[in-house]
Amino acid sequence: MSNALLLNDKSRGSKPGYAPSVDESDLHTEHMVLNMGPSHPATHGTTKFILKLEGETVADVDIHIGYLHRGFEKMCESGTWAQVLPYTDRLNYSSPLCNNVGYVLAVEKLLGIEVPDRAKYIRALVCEMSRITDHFTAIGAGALELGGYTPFLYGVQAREMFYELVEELTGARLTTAFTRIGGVKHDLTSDFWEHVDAVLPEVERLMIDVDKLLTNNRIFYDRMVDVGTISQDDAISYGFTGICLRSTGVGYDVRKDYPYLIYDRLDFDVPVGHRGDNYDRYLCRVEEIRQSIRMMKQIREQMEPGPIAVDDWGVVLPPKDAVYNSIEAMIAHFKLIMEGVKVPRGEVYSYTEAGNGELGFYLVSDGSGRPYRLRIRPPCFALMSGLKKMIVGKLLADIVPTYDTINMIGGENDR
Amino acid sequence: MPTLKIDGQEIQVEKGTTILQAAQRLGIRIPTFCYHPGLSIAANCRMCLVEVAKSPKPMPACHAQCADGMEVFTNTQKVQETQKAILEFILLNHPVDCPICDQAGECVLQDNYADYSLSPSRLFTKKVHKAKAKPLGPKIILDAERCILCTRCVRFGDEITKTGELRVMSRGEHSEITTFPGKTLDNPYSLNVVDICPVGALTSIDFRFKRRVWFMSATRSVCTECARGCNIRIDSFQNKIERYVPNYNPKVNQWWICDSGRMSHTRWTANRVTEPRNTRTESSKTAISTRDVADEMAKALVTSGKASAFVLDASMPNEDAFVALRLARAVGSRLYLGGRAQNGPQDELLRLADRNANRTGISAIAGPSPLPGLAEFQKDVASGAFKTVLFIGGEHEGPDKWAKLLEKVSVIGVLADIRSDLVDIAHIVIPAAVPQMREGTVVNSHGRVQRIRQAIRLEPAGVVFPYWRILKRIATTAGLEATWNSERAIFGEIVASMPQFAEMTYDKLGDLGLPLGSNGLSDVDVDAATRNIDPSAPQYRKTNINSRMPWQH
Amino acid sequence: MLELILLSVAKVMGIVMVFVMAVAALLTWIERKQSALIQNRVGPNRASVAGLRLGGIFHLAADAVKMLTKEDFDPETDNPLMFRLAPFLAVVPVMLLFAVIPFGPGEHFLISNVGVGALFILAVSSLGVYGSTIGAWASNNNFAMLGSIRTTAQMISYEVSMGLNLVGIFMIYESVNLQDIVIEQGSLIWGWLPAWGIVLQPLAFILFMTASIAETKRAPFDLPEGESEIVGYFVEFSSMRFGLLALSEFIGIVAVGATAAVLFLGGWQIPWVQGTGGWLTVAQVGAMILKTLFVVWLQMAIRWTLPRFRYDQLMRLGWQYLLPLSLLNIFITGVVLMFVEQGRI
Amino acid sequence: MAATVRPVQRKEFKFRESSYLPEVLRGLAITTRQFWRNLVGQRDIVTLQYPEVKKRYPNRFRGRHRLMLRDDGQVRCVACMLCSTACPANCIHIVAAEHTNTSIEKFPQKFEIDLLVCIYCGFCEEACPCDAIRMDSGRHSLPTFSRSPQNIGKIDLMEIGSLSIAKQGGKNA
Amino acid sequence: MSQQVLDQIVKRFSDSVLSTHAHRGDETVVLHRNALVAVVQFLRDDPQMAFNFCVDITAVDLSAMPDYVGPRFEVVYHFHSLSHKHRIRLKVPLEEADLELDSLSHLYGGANWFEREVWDMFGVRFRNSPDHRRILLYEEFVGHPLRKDYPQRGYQPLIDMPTLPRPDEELPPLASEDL
Repeated sequence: MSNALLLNDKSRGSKPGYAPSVDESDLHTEHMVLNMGPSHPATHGTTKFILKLEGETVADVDIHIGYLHRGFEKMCESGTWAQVLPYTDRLNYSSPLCNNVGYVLAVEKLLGIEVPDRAKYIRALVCEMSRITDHFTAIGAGALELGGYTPFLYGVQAREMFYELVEELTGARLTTAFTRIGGVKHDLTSDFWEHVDAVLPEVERLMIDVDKLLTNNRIFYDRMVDVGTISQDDAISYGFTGICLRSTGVGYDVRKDYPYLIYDRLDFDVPVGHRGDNYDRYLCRVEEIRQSIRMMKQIREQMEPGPIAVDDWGVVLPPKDAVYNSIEAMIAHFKLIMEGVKVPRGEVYSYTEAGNGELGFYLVSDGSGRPYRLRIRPPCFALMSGLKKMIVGKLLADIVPTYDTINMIGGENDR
Repeated sequence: MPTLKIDGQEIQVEKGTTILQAAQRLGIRIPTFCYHPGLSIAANCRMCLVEVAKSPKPMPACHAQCADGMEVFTNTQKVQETQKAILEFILLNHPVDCPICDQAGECVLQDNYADYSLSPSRLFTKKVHKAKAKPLGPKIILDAERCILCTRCVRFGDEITKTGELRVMSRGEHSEITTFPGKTLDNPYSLNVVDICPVGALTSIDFRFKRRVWFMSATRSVCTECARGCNIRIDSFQNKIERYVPNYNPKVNQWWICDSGRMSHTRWTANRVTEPRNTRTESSKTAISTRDVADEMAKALVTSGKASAFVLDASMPNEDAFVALRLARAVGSRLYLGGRAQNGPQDELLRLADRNANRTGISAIAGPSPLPGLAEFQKDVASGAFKTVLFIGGEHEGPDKWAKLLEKVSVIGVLADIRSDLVDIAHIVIPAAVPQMREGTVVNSHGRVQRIRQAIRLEPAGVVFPYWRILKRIATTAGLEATWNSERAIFGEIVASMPQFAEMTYDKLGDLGLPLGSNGLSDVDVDAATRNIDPSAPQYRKTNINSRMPWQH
Repeated sequence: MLELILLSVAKVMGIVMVFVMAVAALLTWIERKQSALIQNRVGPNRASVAGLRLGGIFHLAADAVKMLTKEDFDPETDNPLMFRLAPFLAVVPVMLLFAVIPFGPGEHFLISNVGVGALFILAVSSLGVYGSTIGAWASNNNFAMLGSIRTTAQMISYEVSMGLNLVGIFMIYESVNLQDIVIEQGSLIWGWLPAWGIVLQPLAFILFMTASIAETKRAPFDLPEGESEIVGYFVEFSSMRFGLLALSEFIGIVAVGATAAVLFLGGWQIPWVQGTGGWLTVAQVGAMILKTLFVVWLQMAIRWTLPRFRYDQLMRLGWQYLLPLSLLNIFITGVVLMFVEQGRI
Repeated sequence: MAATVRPVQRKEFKFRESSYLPEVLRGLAITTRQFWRNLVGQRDIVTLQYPEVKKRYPNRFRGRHRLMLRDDGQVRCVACMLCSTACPANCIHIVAAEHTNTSIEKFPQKFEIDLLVCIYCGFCEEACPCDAIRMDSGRHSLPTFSRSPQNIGKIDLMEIGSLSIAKQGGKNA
Repeated sequence: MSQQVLDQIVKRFSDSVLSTHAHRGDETVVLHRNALVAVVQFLRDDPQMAFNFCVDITAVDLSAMPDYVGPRFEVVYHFHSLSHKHRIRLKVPLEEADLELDSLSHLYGGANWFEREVWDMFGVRFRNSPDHRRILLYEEFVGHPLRKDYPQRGYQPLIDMPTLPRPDEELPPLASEDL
């Protein structure tokens, strides 16, 4: 890979902190088998590690997922294309709007329509707000499970401010169901940007506090550095995307490499690490929050008034005024609700940068109003498949920060 | 044999074929309102206008006949504009009624607007108001505002039933469908106008507001009300039958069904037998099961031996009849063919006097010597020949007082799907499934083998069963071997043993059925089959059923 | 004799039951309240008696009722006796510590003036490990087992540096009797600087605090519990048994506070105020209590600030940093004392 | 665009960081600062004392459903079932019936929403072609001791509407 | 850009390529299953291709697709090249009677879990897979739920579930009882 984006400094390597210095091969010990999870504080109730421990060193691990399997893809096949949308809120539940946007972009790709500029800006805006909430959750939860309850709550406090912005915009904090095939549900509220102005300094202050409590703290540093390390080659081979791939030095970001919405009009940096350890992932997340805030400011400047949905009654519900008063709009409304958007027969794979990496939707349509097959390529799934590589040989306690920095979200991993 | 081109595709058709029919054969859809394949052509809605090369004006495809060298375009900008204009015009006075209109979901107007226009109206005039919810007869309500004056209903009355109750009154935008003064729309086929009405102008009082059509699941089946065997679609919701709608079968009923057949599902839902009963033993058990009474029946049959009789229902499907015949012959019982009256109302269109669905089929299975009927049975019973009688089916045409006739019979058993006098006097009552709850085949009076299909679940579960399952239980208890496990398996055995059914299978019977003795080969002409997908007739286009409802899977 | 017994009982009741237990119980509330304030929250404030909330202090009672009424769950274990004994083994040693801690001048605020009081503290606090180790081991649970192993290793490791830290104090004050040490701390250096342990032994104070937080198994040294890793050594304990284990931790916090106050913060001494008797004694007892509470507060603040160590890092800290530094501290103290005795300073 | 990839900088740990203490003290400074700020001034506390102090929900907040009324106080809904069709959770159960007033024709004899099943997606209010159902009551679903109170019926839904700030009935309601 | 990839595959593996298309800009190659590993190996190792990234593996049950004639299943692979920035989709049709395919686990570390999911949901077996267990569902699960013939409301509780009937709906009986 002769790419300028790859910044992995191989010479540094990673040094294990606790290689056994004595030959212990003649000491007959049994491995201790430990069932960690699914009901365990660090595994969010959705993962089970069957650990083979040598003392506290993980000799082998079998990762069981699926405790949050809801038959998502099967459910989607029974609703209309529009009815799938609330389900996507529950994929990555720390950044629901990213999933909303990813899903409607996929359907629009299959329909072959392009939404108006303002809708794109709004979508990008909500995506970035969601990314911020996602990263605050990941950083906070990571700190929490290392025993740092205070930075967690500061992170949550900052996240809460963004949730309130999201609530103002969409009507719900988490179950947003905000985007629509062909546009978005609402325009921005009139005083939205004023609220953003009020929130950002507060967030900045909290971020500084979190930074002071964690970043240079030796205890935190020791827990994160050279823990959960994965090499660049392994990360690519396991299909890592998002922060976890970038922490190994690959500057791959869907927003940059395959710009969707209006990301090609925004000026932002893609933070990359170079060692691929937990600390790099932590730093990348912090930096991405800053970049997202930067993008929000640019969106504010670039956004112009205009329609927020395509003008096609076959895709988007007619305006309510027209529905109440004219039979034409009423019929269009009825057809759309009863039968859903008629998506032409075909298949597409559409991908966006969600909180954890490349969130892909592979859609197959049989031409009816319902998805024939709806496959989600969750970023977490690939990360979880590589997790074994990251924790074997390390200590039991290292599972916790590693698991947290890959930010496994049961909703999208188990579907 | 003119050869013409439609949208670039070439087709050769017989003389007299219309452009619309030719296009349908090519799979090209042309929107229509007033056209119906079973009625004469009116060409008054103008929805099917297509562009024909060298013709200055668009032509109505339903009316224009194909000519040699014709070039037809169904999708040019001009056609599209025409269609939009026609729809705009038709919708001009249409009320904003979809929320309260029963047709929503199977409305041709909705479909055509969604598929061929989807643009807002440019006309802002006050809508003309006409009569709303005006009863035309005891079964039908007219909403004149919704009517688009396609005159399908008028033509139906004129051409099919030849009663001609309906007419268009007044002129221009005040035109309105109405009955002649003093007349009501009340003929044995009147509800068909509800089906053929492309919009929600004519609605059935029975089905009005009952259920949204897109919630219902559809099952293709056969009406068991008379020996005609009309094809129907059973629309059900949450395990409840909501309505029957005719299904197109060129060999049986074409597009129509009689009103009594259409409403017959109410007979089944109102009078079902859902509990086993045994009045012979003072049962100490609080609840007896179907299994208990079936075993009791088996004992009675075995002890009576030759002094027992089976009375078959002439409506029961072939599979049940087959099992019943086997069982009766093994036990040594006498067999009679009972059933409902054979002198019901009849006419030239569909209705037949024999109110039983499967007399032909049972006779075919019973073999060369015809089974004796109820008259013989009455005679034999009166002579005291039987100690045990098992009636299959609740309804048998009989004397006014079954009780008196069956006085001397010590065990009267009924496998009853429907309540009747007979069920009331029976000693042993075994509840059985109604035809909509089961699979099977019936043979109509013309010898056409057709499938009935399960539209709703067996209910109450574990209490009611199809006849053959009960008979199988009786046979097993009586010490006989019975190994069938499905209707398909029994039908396979019928096919194997009866040459008239040779090589038939459920799959080969398909939607339209096969005549007896046809070697399992299809006898449906292709042309009729293509007309089956005619989108203009609402009852035949692919039903717009919301399959999302999870309890339907 | 009877008088002595009655007096001892009174002192035990006064110090242990009134002060220690009350503070320990209160700590459960203080901890929640303090962490809440640190984290921009309000903390528990819902329990109310007759409409009075008093900042949620009644949660204490609610907790007690809850602890006492919850199901007492017995895991399937081979050693039910050990399992049941463990909470007592945990709580008794930490309570014993208060036997030698002087809360005020004279004999009345001290249960027993043991000559080797400081050594008694070291000895008894080592016993605390048995409670958690045995309890965890008897729980028949792998997570608890890991916790018990961690407890043992951690306690033993930090025991060493804790003891060594005190050596400096002993050298300076030339006594191992706590009351003597406190009295010694009443003097002033250069006429204005109180001769407190923290002044004379600043390094030892830091090391002692570190080691004793580790001894009480509190964050950032809460590895035996480590609720996000191994759930904790008391994972199988419920109701009041769990309550006792938790209580022993809180009593431990008070004990550390009191010990640190006695050894490093001048005990009951009020700086620049000499003498005893009358209201001054009351003030001195109050000072002791305030100092204890300050150290308790400090421990709480640390607990809500820092993330947790990892096992190997904890060991490294204990043996590679604390131990050498403790030795260094003794060495420096010795050198300085030598110079002082030679009159060079 | 300018630099697209930005390597994150990690600090080389010098004595100050690796000796634990200064950073620990810095952390303690932050927590102590917050402790005293909040103890004395109550300045940064974000907790909402819920039952006494209620959050002001934004206008778009999707709360419990309400049924709008006609001018004469009757329910506006005509039982078209679009809401139950659009509902991804199947939580709306309507039974339609014929109204005695022929100008109304169709009305919901039964209109029930099972709030335990509801996912508050707002599709029902979007699907309603008569502006009969809305979720702007500004009230969230309350906990109950059993399931049945969560299955709210027509009358309750109409009453929730009457408590709302928004105008009832009329053309622009 | 990816069109070249398409052309290259068609050129090199003309025998095994069943068809190609590029609907909505997604270049797709339909492959015979025997050629899968060879093609993927080529895609990964050829410097012109350099598909170092296995994005996704999934499958589609086409049995309910209207007007479709052909093998029932299709296993769908998505690949991505980080250096060349191109993507490709491979599809391998499989008959229901013979649902077996070579595993790609030796080429991509992440392939195994994706393949496990395909096995779990569709019942496609992967030869030479290092770990061939169910992944999202439990081992005792019967059937493969994303097949179109699996009922939408198929309950398979490991322990008896309490029945909580909804107001106007009852749970369907688990099995039809024989008399």
